[in-house]
Amino acid sequence: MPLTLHILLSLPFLAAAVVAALPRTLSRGAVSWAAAAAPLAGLVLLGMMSPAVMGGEILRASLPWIPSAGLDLSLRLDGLAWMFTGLVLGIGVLIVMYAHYYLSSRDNAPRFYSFLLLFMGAMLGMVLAGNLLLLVVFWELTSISSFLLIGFWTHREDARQGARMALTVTGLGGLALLGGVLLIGRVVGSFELDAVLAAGDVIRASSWYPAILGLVLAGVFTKSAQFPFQFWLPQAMAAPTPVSAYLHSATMVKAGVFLLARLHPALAGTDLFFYVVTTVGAITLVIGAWYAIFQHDIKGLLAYSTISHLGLITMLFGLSTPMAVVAGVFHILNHATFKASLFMAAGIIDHETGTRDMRRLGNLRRFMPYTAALAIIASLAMAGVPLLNGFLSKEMFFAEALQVEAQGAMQLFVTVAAGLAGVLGVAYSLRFVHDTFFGDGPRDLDTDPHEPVRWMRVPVAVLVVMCLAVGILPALTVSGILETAVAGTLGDAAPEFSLAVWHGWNLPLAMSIIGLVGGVVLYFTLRRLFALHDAILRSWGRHLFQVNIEKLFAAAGRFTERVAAGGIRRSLFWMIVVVLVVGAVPFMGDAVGEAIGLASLPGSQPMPVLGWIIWTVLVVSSVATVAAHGRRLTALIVIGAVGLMLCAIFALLSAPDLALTQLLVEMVTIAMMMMALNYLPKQSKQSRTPFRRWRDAGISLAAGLGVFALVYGMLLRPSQTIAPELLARSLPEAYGANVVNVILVDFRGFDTFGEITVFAVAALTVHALLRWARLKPDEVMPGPPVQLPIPADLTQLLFPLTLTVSIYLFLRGHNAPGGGFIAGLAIAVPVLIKYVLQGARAVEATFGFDYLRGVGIGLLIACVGGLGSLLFGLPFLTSGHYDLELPIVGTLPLASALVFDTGVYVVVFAGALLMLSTMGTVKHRQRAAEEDY
Amino acid sequence: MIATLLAALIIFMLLVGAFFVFLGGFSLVKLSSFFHRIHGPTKASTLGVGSILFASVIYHTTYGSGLHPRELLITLFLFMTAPVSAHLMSRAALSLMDGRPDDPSVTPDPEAHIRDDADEIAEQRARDHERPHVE
Amino acid sequence: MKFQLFPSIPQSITVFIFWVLMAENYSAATLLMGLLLALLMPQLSARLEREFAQIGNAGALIPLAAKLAWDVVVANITVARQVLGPEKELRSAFIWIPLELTNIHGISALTSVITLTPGTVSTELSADRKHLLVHFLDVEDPDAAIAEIKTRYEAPLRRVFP
Amino acid sequence: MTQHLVLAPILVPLITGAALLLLERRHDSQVLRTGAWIGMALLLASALALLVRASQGGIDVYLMGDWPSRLGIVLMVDRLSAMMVVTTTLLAIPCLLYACAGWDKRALHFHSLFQIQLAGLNGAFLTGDIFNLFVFFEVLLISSFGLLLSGGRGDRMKAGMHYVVFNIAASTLFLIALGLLYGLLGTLNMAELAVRLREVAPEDLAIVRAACGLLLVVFCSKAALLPLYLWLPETYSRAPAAVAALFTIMTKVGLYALLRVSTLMFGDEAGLLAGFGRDTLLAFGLVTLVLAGVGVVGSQRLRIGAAYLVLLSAGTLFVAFALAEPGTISAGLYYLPHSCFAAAAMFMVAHIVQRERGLLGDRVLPTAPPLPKLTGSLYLIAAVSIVGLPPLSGFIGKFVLLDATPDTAVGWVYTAVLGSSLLGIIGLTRTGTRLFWRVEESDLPGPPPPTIPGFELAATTLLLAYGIALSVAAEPVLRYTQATATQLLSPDDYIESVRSTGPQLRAP
Amino acid sequence: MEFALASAIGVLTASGVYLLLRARTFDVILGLTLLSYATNLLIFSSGRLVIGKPPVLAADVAPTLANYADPLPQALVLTAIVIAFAMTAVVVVVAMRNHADLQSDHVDGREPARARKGDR
Amino acid sequence: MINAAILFAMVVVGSAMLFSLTRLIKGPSAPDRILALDTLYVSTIAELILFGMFLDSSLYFEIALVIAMLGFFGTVVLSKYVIRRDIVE
Repeated sequence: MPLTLHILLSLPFLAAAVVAALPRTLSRGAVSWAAAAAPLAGLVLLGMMSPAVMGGEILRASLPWIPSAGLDLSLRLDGLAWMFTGLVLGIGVLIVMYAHYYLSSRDNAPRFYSFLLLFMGAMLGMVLAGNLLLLVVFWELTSISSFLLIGFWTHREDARQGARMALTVTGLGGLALLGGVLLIGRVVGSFELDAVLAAGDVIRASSWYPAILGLVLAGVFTKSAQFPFQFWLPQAMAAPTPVSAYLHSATMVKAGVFLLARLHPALAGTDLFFYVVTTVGAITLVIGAWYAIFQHDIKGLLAYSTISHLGLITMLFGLSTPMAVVAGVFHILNHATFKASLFMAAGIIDHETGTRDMRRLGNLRRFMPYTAALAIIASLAMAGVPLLNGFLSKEMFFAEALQVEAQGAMQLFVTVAAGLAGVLGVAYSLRFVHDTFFGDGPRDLDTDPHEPVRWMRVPVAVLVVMCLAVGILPALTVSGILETAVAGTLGDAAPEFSLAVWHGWNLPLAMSIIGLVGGVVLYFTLRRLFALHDAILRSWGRHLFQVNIEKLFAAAGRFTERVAAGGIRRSLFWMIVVVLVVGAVPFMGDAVGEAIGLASLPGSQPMPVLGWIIWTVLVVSSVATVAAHGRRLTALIVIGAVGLMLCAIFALLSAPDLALTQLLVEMVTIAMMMMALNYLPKQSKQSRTPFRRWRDAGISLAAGLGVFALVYGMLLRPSQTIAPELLARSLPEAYGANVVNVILVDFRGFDTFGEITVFAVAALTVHALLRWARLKPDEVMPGPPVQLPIPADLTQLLFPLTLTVSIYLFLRGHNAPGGGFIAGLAIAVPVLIKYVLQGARAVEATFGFDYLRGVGIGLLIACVGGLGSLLFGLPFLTSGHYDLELPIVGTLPLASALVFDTGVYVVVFAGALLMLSTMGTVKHRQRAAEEDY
Repeated sequence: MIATLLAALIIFMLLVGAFFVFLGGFSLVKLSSFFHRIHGPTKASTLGVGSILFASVIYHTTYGSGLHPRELLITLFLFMTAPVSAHLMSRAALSLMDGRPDDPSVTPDPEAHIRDDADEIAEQRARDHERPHVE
Repeated sequence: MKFQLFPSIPQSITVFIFWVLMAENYSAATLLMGLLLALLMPQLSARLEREFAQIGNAGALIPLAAKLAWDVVVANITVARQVLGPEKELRSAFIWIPLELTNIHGISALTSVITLTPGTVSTELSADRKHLLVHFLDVEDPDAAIAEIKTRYEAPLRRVFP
Repeated sequence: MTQHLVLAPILVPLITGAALLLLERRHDSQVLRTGAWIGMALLLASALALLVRASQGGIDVYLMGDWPSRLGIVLMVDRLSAMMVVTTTLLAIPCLLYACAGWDKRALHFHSLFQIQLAGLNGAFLTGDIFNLFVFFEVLLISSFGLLLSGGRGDRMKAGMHYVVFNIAASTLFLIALGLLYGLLGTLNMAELAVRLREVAPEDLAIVRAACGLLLVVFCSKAALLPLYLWLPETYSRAPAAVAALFTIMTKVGLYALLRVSTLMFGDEAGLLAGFGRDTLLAFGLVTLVLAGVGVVGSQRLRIGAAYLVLLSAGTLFVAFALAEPGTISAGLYYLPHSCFAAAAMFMVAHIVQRERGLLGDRVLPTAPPLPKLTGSLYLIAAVSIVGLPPLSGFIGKFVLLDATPDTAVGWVYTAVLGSSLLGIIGLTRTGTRLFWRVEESDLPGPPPPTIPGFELAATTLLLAYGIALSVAAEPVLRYTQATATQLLSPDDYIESVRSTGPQLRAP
Repeated sequence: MEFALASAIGVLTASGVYLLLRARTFDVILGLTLLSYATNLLIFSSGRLVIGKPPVLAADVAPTLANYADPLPQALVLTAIVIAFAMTAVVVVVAMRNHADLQSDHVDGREPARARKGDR
Repeated sequence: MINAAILFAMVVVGSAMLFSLTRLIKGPSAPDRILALDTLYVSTIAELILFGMFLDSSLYFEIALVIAMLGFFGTVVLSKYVIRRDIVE
C-alpha cells in the first residue's frame, strides 16, 4: 500500500478545502466534527502502519513531480517521522476538540479550521517528506499557514504584528534553508533523504559544509525560535490559544528541532556543529527561562518557557552524543504534552476570567479546582519534578551536559547553562502556579471565574494523564515509541537505553534537586527583591527587530520615493551615461585613434562646395535650435531648416526617395507641432540651475563626440554588404527599377507592413487621446476665426493637381522615386492645407471621409495583398507579376506588390489625416470649467 | 552652331537664374524691415528658379535624355504657391504690427490709411529692441 | 449634392494636360489614365469645394499671361536695382486698393498677380472684400499706382472671372 | 498549409485588430468583444499548433516573399519563439477577459490596440531579422502607448510621458546600433550577423563591440535592468489593470531579445566576441534584484509593489540568462511565464482592491475595508506565487535556477536571489496585512462586502490557475525548457537551418 | 565628406541629447526630433556615401555597387523616418494632454518645488 | 563650360542659402524667420534642379516638384500660427 502515505498526507488538505467551503451559518459542532475527521482518520492510518515502523521498517512512497529537478513527492515514514506524525495528529485532534469550545460565535469557524487543517497538513508533509526539497516546500507552507493562524484575529494590532513578524523571521529561515538544501543537493547529487542521510561523510568533507551548516541552522534557529531569533515567538501569542497550544507545543516550533534531528546523521559530528548548536541552544535555554520569569501574561510566560525548552532540545542535539539525541527526541515528546496542556489551561483561564494577566489573577484554585489541578501537574512536569515526564528527559539532559567532552571553557559553560536552566525552569513554573492559582484572589475581573464546560477540560486532562503515565511508567508507555523514533533519527547509530524513573543517586539527580530547591529559592527571592508584578523586561530582540523593520520600510520607502521622483530626466540621464560607458569601454586600453583604425583605413572622399554649404546650414540651424529652444516658435522654424537640409543631403547622396519622404514627413510634423504649440506655453521656463545645464551640456558633447567617432570609424571601413545581390535581382525578379521601393514592398515588405501598422496605431492613439479631451489653448485670440479667402481659393486648383501628382508618384513608385507612402503623404498634405485655410469643420462637413475606417481598410488591403501569394502556395508577400494585354491600351504591367502598396497608400493617407484632423478639432475647455481649477 | 547658341542660352539662363536667387537671398540680409525684405525672395527667387528650370529643360533636351517639358510644371506650381505664401507671411507680419492699417470696411475712408511706413519701421525696430529674445 | 459628370470642365482639362505632361509618354494607356483622372479628380475635389471657378472669357487669359510674364521680368530688374541700391531712397507704403472685382476667384487671381509683380505684395483683403491692402516697395504717386493695377490687371481679370 | 502557420500569430491578431476598427462605428461593444474573442481563439489555436511543431525539435524558417534569408526577412520558429508566443497568448486571454469587465468600453480603440499589441509581441518573438525585430518592437511599443493612455488622464498621462519618451529614446538607440551593425557587417539577418561576427577582424573589434554593446543596452532598457528601470514602476502602476497585466510580458520581450542575441551572436563559438557582456549583465542583474526587493518593501501602493515585483522577476531572469548555463537558461525560461502570470494576477488583484476601497485606492494604509474575502485569498495566492514561496511555480523556478547556478557564482547569486525573496516577503506581508485584515471589529453587520465582477474574478483566477498548472506540470514544462536551452546554446543549428532553407521558386 | 557627415551627425546628436534632457515637454520633443534626424543620417551613412548614384536602375547600366548607392540603408531609413514620425505624433499628443490635465508642461507633470513656491 | 556654369550657379544659389540662414538665425520677428525658411525652400529647389542637370538625371524631378507643390505648406502653417495661434479653426 504505497499510496497510504500520500492519502495520509492529503487528508488534512482535503479536509481544509471541505471545511473552507462550509457555510458560516453551519453550526460549529458540525464544522468541528468535519475538521476532526481528518486527524482521526490520519491516526487510524498511522495506526495501521505502526507495526511496520516499530519493527524498524522505513515506509517509502513516491509520486513523480519534477524528477528532472530532483523534486518528487516522495514520502518516507521512519521512526522519527512516525513519532512526529503521531504528535501532530494526536495533539491536533485534541486541539480541534478544544477549539470547538474555545471559539466564540463571532469567530469564523470554517476559516479557522481550514487554516488549522492547512497548517496540520503542512506540518505532516514536512515530517513525512522523503525529499529535502519537498521538506522545504512544506516547511514554507507551515510558515504561511501559521501566519494566517497567528493573524486570525485580524482586527488586533498585536495579532497582525505578531503574524508579520513570525512570517518574516521564519520566511528568512525558510529561504536560508532552501539555500542550504540546494547546497546539500549540490554536494550529494540528490535531494532524496535516503541519499542525503547516507552521505553524511561527503557533506562534512565538502568545502560547502560551513555554508550548508550555516544556512540549515539559520532555518532551524528561526523556526525553533533560537537565539537570536527567539523574539517572534512571544509575539505570536496574539493567536487564539488553540493555535498557540498547537504551534508552540507540538508543531511549528518543533519543526526546527525536527529538522535538526532529521539531518543529524548528515550534518552533526563536527566541531563546528557542536560549538554552534550547543552554544546557541544554551544561550536560548537560559535567556528564555530568565525572561519567562518576568512575564505577566500567562501565555507570554509559556512562550518564553517554550523558547527555553527548545533551547534545551537544541543543545541536546548540539551535544550530538547518541544519548543526547535520545534525550532530545524524548524531550520533544514530553514538552509537546505538557506544553500543549498548559497552553490549553491558559486558554481556559483566559476564556473564563477574561484576562491572562497574572497581576490580576490569583487564587483561582478556589474557582476552578479541576483546571487548577491539571495545570499544576503540567507545570510540575515543565519544572521537571520527579514522577512526571519532564523530569525524565531533564535528567537525561543533565547527564549528557555533564558528560560533554570539550575544552574546559565549553564544558563549564554547558554545565552552568544546564544548572541555570534547571533553576530558572522551576522558578517560572512556580511563578505560573503561584501567581495564578494561589495567593491573593483575582482583581478587577469583568466576569466571575468558574470552571469551563467539561469537554473543554478533557483535552487537557488527556495530556496531563499522559504526562503522569510517562513520568511514572516510562518503560511501559513511551519506551517503544522513543526507541522507534531514535532508530529513525540515528539509524544504525541508535544507542541502547532504558528508561527508568530511578537511576540511583547520581550527579544528574543532584542537579535536579539543586534545580528544584534553587528554583524555589530564586522565585521567592526575586519576588521579594523586585516585586515581580511591576517588573518589566522588554525583549530587546523584538524591539530591535521592530525598530529595524520600521527603519527598513522607511529607508526603502525613501529610496523608492527618490527614485520614483527622479522622473524622466533622471531616466534619460542614466541611459545616456550607460550608453556612453558602453560605447567607450571597448576602446579603453587601446589608443583611441588606433582602435578606430583611422591610419590604416582608406582615405575619405572629397567634399563638394555645395556639401559644405548644406553642412553649414545644417549644423548652424541645429545649434540654433538648441540656443532658441526656449522660444518655441523660433525653435520650430529653425528646426524646419534642419529637416530641409536633411532632405538636401539625402538628395545629394543618391537617395531621392528618402529626400521626398523626409520632406513630406517634415511638413506634417511641423503642422502637428504647431497644433500642439497652441495648447502649450509659448516659451519654456529655463531651469535655474546652471550646474544641471553644464552637466547636460557636457554629456551631450560627449554623446555627440562618441557618435561622431563611431560613425567616422564605420565610414572609413570598407562595407561588405548584401546590396549587390539586391541590385542584381531587383529588376529581373521583382520587376522594379527603383530598388529602394522594391526593398520596401518586396524584399523587406514585412518591415513596411510593420511600419504601416505603427503608423496606423499612432493615428489610433492620437485619436483615442484627443477624441474626448477638452484642452485649453494657451492663448485665445480675440474675435471670430479669421477668413483667409484668397489662399483658400487658390488651393482649389492645387488639390486636384496634387492628387494627380500623388497618383503619379504612387504608380511610378516601383520604377522611380515615389511609392505608397510618399504618395499617401503627398495627398494628405493638400487636404491638410484645406483644413488650415478653411477650418476643420468646414472641410469635414463636405469631405465625408471616415479616416478611422480608412485606416482599418488600408491595413486589410495590405494584408490581402500579402496573403494573395498564399493561394499559390508561396510565402507571405511574394510578389507576382502579370502583363495584362488590353486591346487598345497595350500591355499593362501588373505587380501584385501594387496591392500591398495600395494598402500602404490608404493607411498613410487616412492615418495622417486622422491624426491631424483629430488634433485640429480638439474641443476647447469652457471658460467656466477653467475657473473650477 | 545651334549647339553653341543653345549652350550660350543655357549658360545665360543659369546665370540669370542664379543671380535672381542670389538677389532674393541677398535682399533678406540687406534690407532692414520685414516688408522690404519680403519683396526680394518671393519674386526674385521665383523668377530665378524659373530661369534655372528653363535652362534645365533646354539642357536635358540638348544633352540629356530628351525633352522633359514636365519640369515646367515645377515652375507652374511655384508661380501658384509663391504668392500664397507671400500673402500669408505678410498678413502674419501685419498681424504682429502695431498701428496696422485699419480695415476700410470698418472705417470707410481708404485714403486715410495710406501711410508712410517709415514709422512702421521705426516702431517695429523699437519693438524688436524691447524684446529681442522673446516672441 | 447633385451629381455632375464634369463638375468643372477647366479642372478636368488642367488635370488631363498635367497628367500627360508629367507622364512623359503619349501611349494610349497614359492618355486613358489621363482621361480617367480628368473624370475622377473633379469629383473628388468637388467634395472639398463649395464652388468651382467658372471661366468667363478664356481668351482674355492669354494676353494677360503674356503681359504678366513680361512684367515679371521687367519689374524684377527694377526691384533688383532697388534692392541693390541704397535703402534710404525707398518710399514704401501700404495702400488700400478699392476693388471692383466681386468674384472671389478673380480677387484671388488679382492678389497673386499683384504679388508676383515685383514691388508689390498684397497683404490683406478687407472683411467686406472690397479693398485690398497692398504693400509697395517704392511708390511715388499712390493714386497712379492704384490706377495702373486696376487697368493693367483688374480689368482683364474681370473679363476672365465675370 | 502548415508552413504558413508561422504567420498566424502575427496576422491573426493584426487582421482582427483592423477588422474591429471597421466594426467600431457600430457602437456595439458586444460585437467588438465577439470579434476580439474569435481572434483570440484562432490565435490560441495557432500558437498551440506552433508549440507542438516546435517541440519536435526542428527549427522552422519561413522566407518572407520567397527571398533567400540573406536578402529578405525570415520568420523563425524554434522552441524559444514558440514558447514565448504561447506565453503571450495565454497571458492575453485573462487580460482580455479582465478588460471585458468594462474597461474596453471606456478606452477608445481598446480592442484594436490590444490585438495589434499581440501581433507586435508575436512578431518580435518570431522574426529572425534584426531590423524587423526593431519594427516589431515599435509595433508593440506604440500599441502599448495606446493601451496605456487611451481612456486615461492625469497621473496616467504623466507616467505615460515618461514611458513614451524613454522608450522612444531607447528605440533611437536601437536604430543607432543597427545602423552601426549594418555599416560594419553588411547584413541584417540575425544568423548571418552571427556568422559575420565570428569572423570579425581584430582591428574592427572595438567598434563592433561598441555597436553590440549599444544593442544590448537597448534590450536592457526594455527589460528594465539597473539603472534603466526608473520608468517602470510609475508606468506599470498607473496603467489600467488589464493593460498592466499584459505589460508584464513587455519586459520579457527585452529579455527574450537579450537571450536570443547573446546565445546566437555571443555564444561560445563567437570567437572574439564570445561571452560578450555576460559578466556585466550578471552583476547588474544581481543589483537590480536587490534594489527591486527594496522597492517592494518601500512601496506605498500595492501596484507600485507589483511593479517592483515585475522588476524583481526581470532581475532574476537577467541573472539566469547571464549565467548562460543550460540549467540556468532553462530555469529562467520556466520562470519567465510564471512571473508574467503571477505579476499579472497581482496587478488585477491590486485593481480590484483599488476599486473596492474608493478614495484610499491601493495605498498601503490600514483601514476597515469591507473587502470581499475572496480578494484576500486571491492576493495570498498571487503573493505566494510571485515571491517564490512553495509550492507554486515561483518557488520551482527559483530553486531550479539556484540549483543550476555554477559553483563559482553561488555566493552572490544565492545571496541576491534569496535576499530579494525575503524583501519581497516582508513587503508583501505588510501590504497584505494592512490591506486585507480589517482593523475594527464590529458586531454589527457592516455593508455587505462588494462582489467582484465575474469577468475580473474569472480573469484573475485563470491567471492563478496557470501558475498552479505550471507547478503541477512542472516536469513537462521543465523538460521543454531544458530542450530549449540546449537548442539555444547550439546556435550552429539555428544558423544552419537559416542558411539551408532555400526559396521555393527563386534561385537560392 | 565622411568627416563632414560624421560631424554633422555628431552635432545633431549633441543638440538632440541636450534638448532631451530639458525639463519641458516641448523641448524634449524637439530633442527627439533632432535625435531621429541624427539616427536617420547614421543609418543612411551605413551604406557609405555616394554622390549622385541613386539606386534606380537604368536600362544600360550594370546593376552593381559601382554604379548605384546601397539601397538597403535607404529603405531602412524610410522605415525609421515613418516610425519616428508616428512616435513623435504620439509624444506630441501626450504632451498636450499632459499639459491640459496637470496644468504644467514640465516633463514630470509638476513644477519643481522652487518654482511652485515662487508662484504663491 | 556648361558644367562650370552649373557649378558656379550652385555656389551662387548656395550663398543665397547662407543668406537665408543668416536671416533665419537673426530673425528678429517670426515672419522674418518664416520668410527665411521659405526662401531656403526655394533655393533648395534651385539646387536640386542644378544638381539634376549636373548629373544629367531626371530623378530629382519628383523632389523638386513636391517641394514646389507643397513646400509652401510650412509657410502657411507657420503664418497661420502667427496670425491666429490656432492653425485649424
